[in-house]
Amino acid sequence: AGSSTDGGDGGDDVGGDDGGSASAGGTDGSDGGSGEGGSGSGGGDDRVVIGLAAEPASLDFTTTDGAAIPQALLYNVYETLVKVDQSGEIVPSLASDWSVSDDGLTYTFTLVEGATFSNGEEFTADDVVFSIDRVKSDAWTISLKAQMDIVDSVEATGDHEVTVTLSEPSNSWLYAMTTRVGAMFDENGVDDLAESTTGTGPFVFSDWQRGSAITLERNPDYWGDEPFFDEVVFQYFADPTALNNALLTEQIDVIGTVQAPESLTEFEGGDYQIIEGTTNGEVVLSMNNGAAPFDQLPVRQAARHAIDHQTLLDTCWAGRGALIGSMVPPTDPWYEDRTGDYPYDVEEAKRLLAEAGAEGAAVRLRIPSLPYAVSCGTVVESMLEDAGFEVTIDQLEFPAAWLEDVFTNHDYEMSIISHVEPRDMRAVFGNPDYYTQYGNPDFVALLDEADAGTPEEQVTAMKEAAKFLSEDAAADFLFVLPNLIVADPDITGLPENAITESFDLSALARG
Amino acid sequence: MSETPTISLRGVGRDFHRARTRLTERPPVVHAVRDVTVDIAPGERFGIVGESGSGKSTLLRMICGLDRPTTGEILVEGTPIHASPPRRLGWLRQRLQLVFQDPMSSLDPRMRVGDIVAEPLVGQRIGTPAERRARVAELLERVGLSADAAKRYPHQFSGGQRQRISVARALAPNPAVLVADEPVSALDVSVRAQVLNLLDEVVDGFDLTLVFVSHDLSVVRHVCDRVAVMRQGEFVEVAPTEQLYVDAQHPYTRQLLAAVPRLDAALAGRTATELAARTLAATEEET
Amino acid sequence: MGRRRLNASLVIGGAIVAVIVGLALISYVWTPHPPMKVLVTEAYQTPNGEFWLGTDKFRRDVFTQIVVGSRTTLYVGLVAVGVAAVVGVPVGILAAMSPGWLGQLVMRGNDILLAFPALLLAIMFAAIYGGSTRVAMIAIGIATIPSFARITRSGALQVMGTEYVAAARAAGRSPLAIARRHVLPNVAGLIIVQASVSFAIAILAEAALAYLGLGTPTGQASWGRMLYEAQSTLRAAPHLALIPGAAIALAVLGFNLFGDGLRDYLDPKLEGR
Amino acid sequence: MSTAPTPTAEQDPSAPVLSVRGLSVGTGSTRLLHDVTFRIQRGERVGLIGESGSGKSLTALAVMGLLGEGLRATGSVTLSGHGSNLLTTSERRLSRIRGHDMAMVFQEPMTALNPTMRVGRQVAEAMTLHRTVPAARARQRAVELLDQVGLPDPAQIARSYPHQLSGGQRQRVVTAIALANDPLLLVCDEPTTALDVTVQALVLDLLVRGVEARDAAMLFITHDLAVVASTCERVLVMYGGRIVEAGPVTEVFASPRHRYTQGLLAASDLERPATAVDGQRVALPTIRGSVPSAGSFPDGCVFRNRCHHATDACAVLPPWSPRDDAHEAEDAGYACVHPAADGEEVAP
Amino acid sequence: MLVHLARRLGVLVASLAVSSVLVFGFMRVLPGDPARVALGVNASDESVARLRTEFGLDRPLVEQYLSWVGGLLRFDPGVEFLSKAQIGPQIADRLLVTLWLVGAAMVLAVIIALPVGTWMAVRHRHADGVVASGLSQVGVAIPAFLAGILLIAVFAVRLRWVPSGGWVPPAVDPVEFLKRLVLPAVSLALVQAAVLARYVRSAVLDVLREDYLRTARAKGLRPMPSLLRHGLRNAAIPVVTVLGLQLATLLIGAVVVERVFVIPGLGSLLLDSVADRELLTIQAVVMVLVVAVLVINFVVDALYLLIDPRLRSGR
Ligand SMILES: Nc1ncnc2c1ncn2[C@@H]1O[C@H](COP(=O)(O)OP(=O)(O)OP(=O)(O)O)[C@@H](O)[C@H]1O
Ligand SMILES: Nc1ncnc2c1ncn2[C@@H]1O[C@H](COP(=O)(O)OP(=O)(O)OP(=O)(O)O)[C@@H](O)[C@H]1O
Ligand SMILES: [Mg+2]
Ligand SMILES: [Mg+2]
Ligand code: NI
Repeated sequence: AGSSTDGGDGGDDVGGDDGGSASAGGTDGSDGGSGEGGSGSGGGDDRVVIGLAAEPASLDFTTTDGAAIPQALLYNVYETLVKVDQSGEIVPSLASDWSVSDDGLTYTFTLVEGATFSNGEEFTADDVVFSIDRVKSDAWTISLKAQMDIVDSVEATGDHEVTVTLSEPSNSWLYAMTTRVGAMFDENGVDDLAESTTGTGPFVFSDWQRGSAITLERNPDYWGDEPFFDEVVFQYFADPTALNNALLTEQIDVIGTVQAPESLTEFEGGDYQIIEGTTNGEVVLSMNNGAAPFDQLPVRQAARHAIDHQTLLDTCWAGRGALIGSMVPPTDPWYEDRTGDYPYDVEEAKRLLAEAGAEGAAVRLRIPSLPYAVSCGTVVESMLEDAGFEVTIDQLEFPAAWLEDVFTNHDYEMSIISHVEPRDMRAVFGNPDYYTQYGNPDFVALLDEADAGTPEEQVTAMKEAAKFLSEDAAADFLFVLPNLIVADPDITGLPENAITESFDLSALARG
Repeated sequence: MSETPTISLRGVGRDFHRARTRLTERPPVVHAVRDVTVDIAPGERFGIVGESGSGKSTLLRMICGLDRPTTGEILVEGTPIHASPPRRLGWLRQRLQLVFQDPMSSLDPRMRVGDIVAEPLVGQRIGTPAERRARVAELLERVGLSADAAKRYPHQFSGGQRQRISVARALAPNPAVLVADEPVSALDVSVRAQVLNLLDEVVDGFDLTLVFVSHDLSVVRHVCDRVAVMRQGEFVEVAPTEQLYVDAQHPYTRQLLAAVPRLDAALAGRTATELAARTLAATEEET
Repeated sequence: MGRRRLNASLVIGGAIVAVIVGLALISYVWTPHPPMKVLVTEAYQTPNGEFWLGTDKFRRDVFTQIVVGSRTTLYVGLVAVGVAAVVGVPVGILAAMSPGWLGQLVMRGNDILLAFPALLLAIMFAAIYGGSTRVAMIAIGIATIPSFARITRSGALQVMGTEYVAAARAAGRSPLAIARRHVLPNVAGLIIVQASVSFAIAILAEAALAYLGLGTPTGQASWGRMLYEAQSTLRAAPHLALIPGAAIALAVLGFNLFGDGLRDYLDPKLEGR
Repeated sequence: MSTAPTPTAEQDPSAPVLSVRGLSVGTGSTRLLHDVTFRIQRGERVGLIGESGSGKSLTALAVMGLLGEGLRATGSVTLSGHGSNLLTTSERRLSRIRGHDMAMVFQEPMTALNPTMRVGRQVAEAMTLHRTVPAARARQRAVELLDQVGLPDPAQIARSYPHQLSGGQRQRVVTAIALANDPLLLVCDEPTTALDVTVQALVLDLLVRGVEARDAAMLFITHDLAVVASTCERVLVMYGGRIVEAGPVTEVFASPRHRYTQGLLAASDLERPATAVDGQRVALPTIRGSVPSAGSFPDGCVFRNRCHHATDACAVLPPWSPRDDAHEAEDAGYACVHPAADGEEVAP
Repeated sequence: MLVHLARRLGVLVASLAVSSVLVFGFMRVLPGDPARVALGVNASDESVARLRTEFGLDRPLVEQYLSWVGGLLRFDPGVEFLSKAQIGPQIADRLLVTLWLVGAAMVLAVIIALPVGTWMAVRHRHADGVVASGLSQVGVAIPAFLAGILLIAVFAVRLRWVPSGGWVPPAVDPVEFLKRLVLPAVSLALVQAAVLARYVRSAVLDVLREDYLRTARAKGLRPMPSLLRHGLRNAAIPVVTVLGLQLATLLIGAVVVERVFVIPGLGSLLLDSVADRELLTIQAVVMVLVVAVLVINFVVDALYLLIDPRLRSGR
């Protein structure tokens, strides 16, 4: 496999089962089930049931890919030093404060006091050292651990102070610390991560009915603000209709991720609150830049002109979500609307194709069996055909078959996949070995510049990079997935935007 | 007789193995035919009578090379057939043909009569298609059907007519021996008479040797020159027909004869009770 | 055999089957709208003059999809039944004609295959080759082999016991000729009936697989797939689910009735039932 | 013998046990039986003969009220002691008569018994059903009955399943069931056709003695003339769904009137010498053609398309003519316009 | 009788052995290295190799097969790649759920089908019998999941009588358990009942034509009692065959209804494992299903012996 060592390009940063995004489900999920009786009407205020799509295969996100585990556990059971808030800002968590040296190489974190792990141990600087070192060790096996490679050393400079030294300046490292690699473990609590948890979070893991539900209980000794609910149940539904039915029949209180936006009509009319936030999930119409016909710029440009993005969004995702035009979601600081770069223009697309001598180019649109991909695939196929491509849709089972054929073996011309990893421009396009086969050196240079510069420089450079990507038509950027939540009207504090891996329960309440 | 017998059976036996019924016991063996020895001369009409399950059909199947004896030898026109694999028995198929009991199931309902009658010719690659057609027409006329019957299907004929078709089929390869397994048992009396007459006629007309099996003693008496009485796989008595009927040697034969209800005797006043008494008497005599 | 009377099952079933086959054939030369073309009009229309059965979320004409989908239905049925018959019938005949261990062995193997129901095989195959119409129908076909083999064997055993087969052997026909000339024609009725019933089962199995997301993939018209896609809008646009659901049920009903009717028609024992 | 006389079964001894008048049976489209009329006296044994498809079984089933669905019977069937027409009697009443006052023995001993029930229970059931024997004693009584029909080791047999018995044994069991309640009328439909001759002789004897002992009437169906002659006193000859001739066995078989009866007798006579004096084989006399299928019999005389003597007169239904003055016309007569004379031989 | 059972037992064991080889062999041709899928695409080659060693995927096939079968015989099919969770208890849980569902459905189906099928046979010439027969044909034609979807739409979503799905073990809350069992069991049962009723009908029709039923009538039994006393046991033989087949196919066939009603049954576990390339779990589930089918066939055969005395004395 084309593995790489630069940050963040794991097999898990593509695809459907991202926490909070509406992209999971289809065939890859497990069946859900309602473990306990419904709580909606008479259940009292101490319990909330949240319906989700993909059930975790294990509780151990250090060795198991996929977003389902951090969705349930990160920020809720395991905490990080810093976390991302709803607006995309990095805010304190287990670190009450932090500072960066001028050369951008040394980070000093001040830890909160009084935090304890669920096994009773106190959370101290040693735990931070242990946790970060552990990411760098063989204990972690998932590819995301590479984000920690940049750490040169980590030292406990006090009971509640930690100093981290990087080998080179990186803006993305701190951001990475808000994800699962930044999760804090206790040295005595990592023996059986697959089945049990030891974290500092507001909730503790209580019960897992396989194939059905995971229950979290309030952590009575939580160091921060006490959560509202005594008990939170994540119930898993492989089938979107079943998930909707569960809310309609009051078996659950919240649909955490709406699987099929067209079904939202069922909840309109005031009985439920519908929340439309945003995610990091850019739905990308990826092209194989390393093979004919998309190794030619005009052909890629033709493809971008051929897509009528608004119609596409209206048809396949019920108009929910936002058009972007490049690889940047609106919540990132360097977001710019680039939808004008390639306006819908079939004639221009045909002209470009002809220019490249690629009229009637045969294109296999090999999509994973995920709802948004299947849904958009049909429309994309039709639009590309109108512009003169010869498209055959090929649906691959996700994850195994798609990962094998498209992702690993690059045996495709086009695909549709949502890249849900935050700030993943480099991950997806910065590496010529990645399945997009792009990795244009000029583009990578821009990214490097951004990572190493001051935050202001970073924003400017990232905007440049996004523009470059769009104009070079490295892919077509269909839209960014919306975060769609439906809930009983009295539930408050729902995480509107799914821009982290976590389904953050800390503010959740019934009011 | 100095002539080579048409059919010669030497100590023929046939065992069937039944499925095991007890874990501890050996599976039972059925001796369907045991130690049958007889010579049938050319032109003879040889009858075999016996009750149900006595092994008549099993014996016939062996004579026709459709089954192989467990013990003993079978010679047809001097040539042993008991050890030959089916594909080496082509000549036998031509020399010896069969007529069966059930006029319903002995003709393939999905074949035209013409094809049925021609089957032995096709099976032995005799003649060209045109020659076969001519022969079929000739045979059908010979057994009293019209030549255009060839184009019809068996279900369009009555039981008696079907038995005629069977006879025509048997005659097709110009055999020397005709083997008939209860050819009239399933027929009504009026039709039975027609078919018996036909058999008579073709056996004479074609100079055939006839082996005729029946459980009905009066039918055998009417048809055959010599009769073998079979019981539990054995020939208990072989004798010229009239002699057998007049002066049966074996008690079992007498028992069989006693049990047959006869119209003249009944009209003369023999009741069912007497019939049963005679039968019982013959049985007791035997044991 | 006597005279045979057409029965209601045969007529109704035959009519339904004929309509489906007719639609499938017509769809090759004409459909009300371009086949499977998306974005032809507004989404979620209820049945109306132009779009007889309404439109779906991709703004496709539902009637066109139903018509084109009948091809998939027939295709699945034909291939599944074809696979099953091509393997099952000779196996059944072989088992019936070889009395010894070979026949036993063949039937035991058959019994083992019986332990892999269509859905299980289809899931296993889909795991290997991904979900597609072809994989689904081959899996269904393989799982249907045992029923063909069994029915053929029992029919063939009966035929082998008849006197006309004994007569054919006495006439010197080879086993192959007997199998071809006597056994096959006489079990054909049974096989056709079985085919019709298996056809119905295959349609149901394909629908179930499509529902599980293992059947026909997107972009191809299939009733099962339509039903699967329509689920999320069951309450907003129920016709989108009901129409393909009804089509599946009707097709299954048609083939079942046809098979039943045929069985009665071909079986003299059941005359006047 | 524990006879439980039904009050209704008290009867005038001279009245016939069974009286069938104008019985017709048909499906919706074809008539299978036409105007069948006959009667059987107490203690009388009557044979019903005819070729396959002539309607013998239908007659028996119509009498028993057991016609298959789709068959309709008209006319009247009365059983002595049960005044009304059985054809119009309710199933509930009929079922009380069946097995009690009239019983039936079927042809196929292989299939006539329930394969999954022990033989003893099947016999006992016949009695417990009609409460002729207390349930507690029924089992023992069944063994007695099995003994009576001449089965060896009846207790053992009672515990067997049908498949463990031979054909003859099964037919005896069926007979035991039929005789269990000492019926007034026993209907036998070819009870011995499937049996070997030696067994046949014994079963025939058993049946005859069974009905004689009970002074019952018997309707005995067969196509074997010799069997009729051995068991019955009177015979009905049936062809094409009609009774074409009736009369005492000795008379009818010695000098048949109807050309059909005559042909039947001649064709079945295998006892005559097969070879003539000159050594030539002599052909059997035959009836030309074969029995048509139901519904394709000719109008008028049903036999006329196979009859050597048929004339135009046969196109009209021949009237029933009495045989002679010694008998009532109903019991001895024929329906033929050109009857055979006494002792006339059939031309081959 | 014993012989028959012994022979069938022998066949059963042989079939199990052959099936296990088939299942094992089959799973080895699955594309996608299970170790790599488990670890993610970009996992290092060493860690993949480590997992392969851990699960013995690098050993010779025969050895892998033997240790797998050995595990199965000890009811220990191993642990999952991803979660390292024991597979055995999971399968047991899921199987129990499926058994509840399928069992309830079959019981319901039998309760409906026996009288209805008999009725249809007895009245097959009458309008009501014909109508019932036609309805059963329609029932056969409706996919179970469609029935499920419609039942949910009406009884769960519109009428709110029962929950739309989910599973509560009977030990936890019997009332909730029943509430959640009703709809899925009914949607499975309706279709199965229709199928079964048709077989009952044809079996009873066959029996109605049997001579011994005429004998029973001639004894003085009225049509219905004669059918009940003499017919049903004989009609049971083909019906038991069908029941066995239905039960066997339902174990996996229920997966569709499990999906509709979000029930964590065995079929769902299989689908999930396929998606996750949980090789050992797939193998184990498939094997459990195959064993179940073979054992059901064996039981059906043994039932024949109970029902039909003819079979007891050898063949
Ligand atoms: N293939 C076979 N396997 C086992 N037993 C057999 C087989 N064929 C015949 N038998 C047995 O051999 C014995 C003789 O059977 P056969 O058919 O030869 O009798 P048959 O005299 O022709 O009787 P029928 O008059 O009833 O035709 C019977 O007990 C029968 O059960
Ligand atoms: N249910 C029925 N529907 C239509 N035709 C029938 C029915 N039952 C009998 N028949 C026809 O009625 C005619 C007389 O039948 P029946 O069974 O009474 O003949 P049989 O004299 O008893 O003949 P066999 O000697 O063969 O028993 C036959 O042609 C038969 O085909
Ligand atoms: Mg025989
Ligand atoms: Mg009859
Ligand atoms: Ni006349």
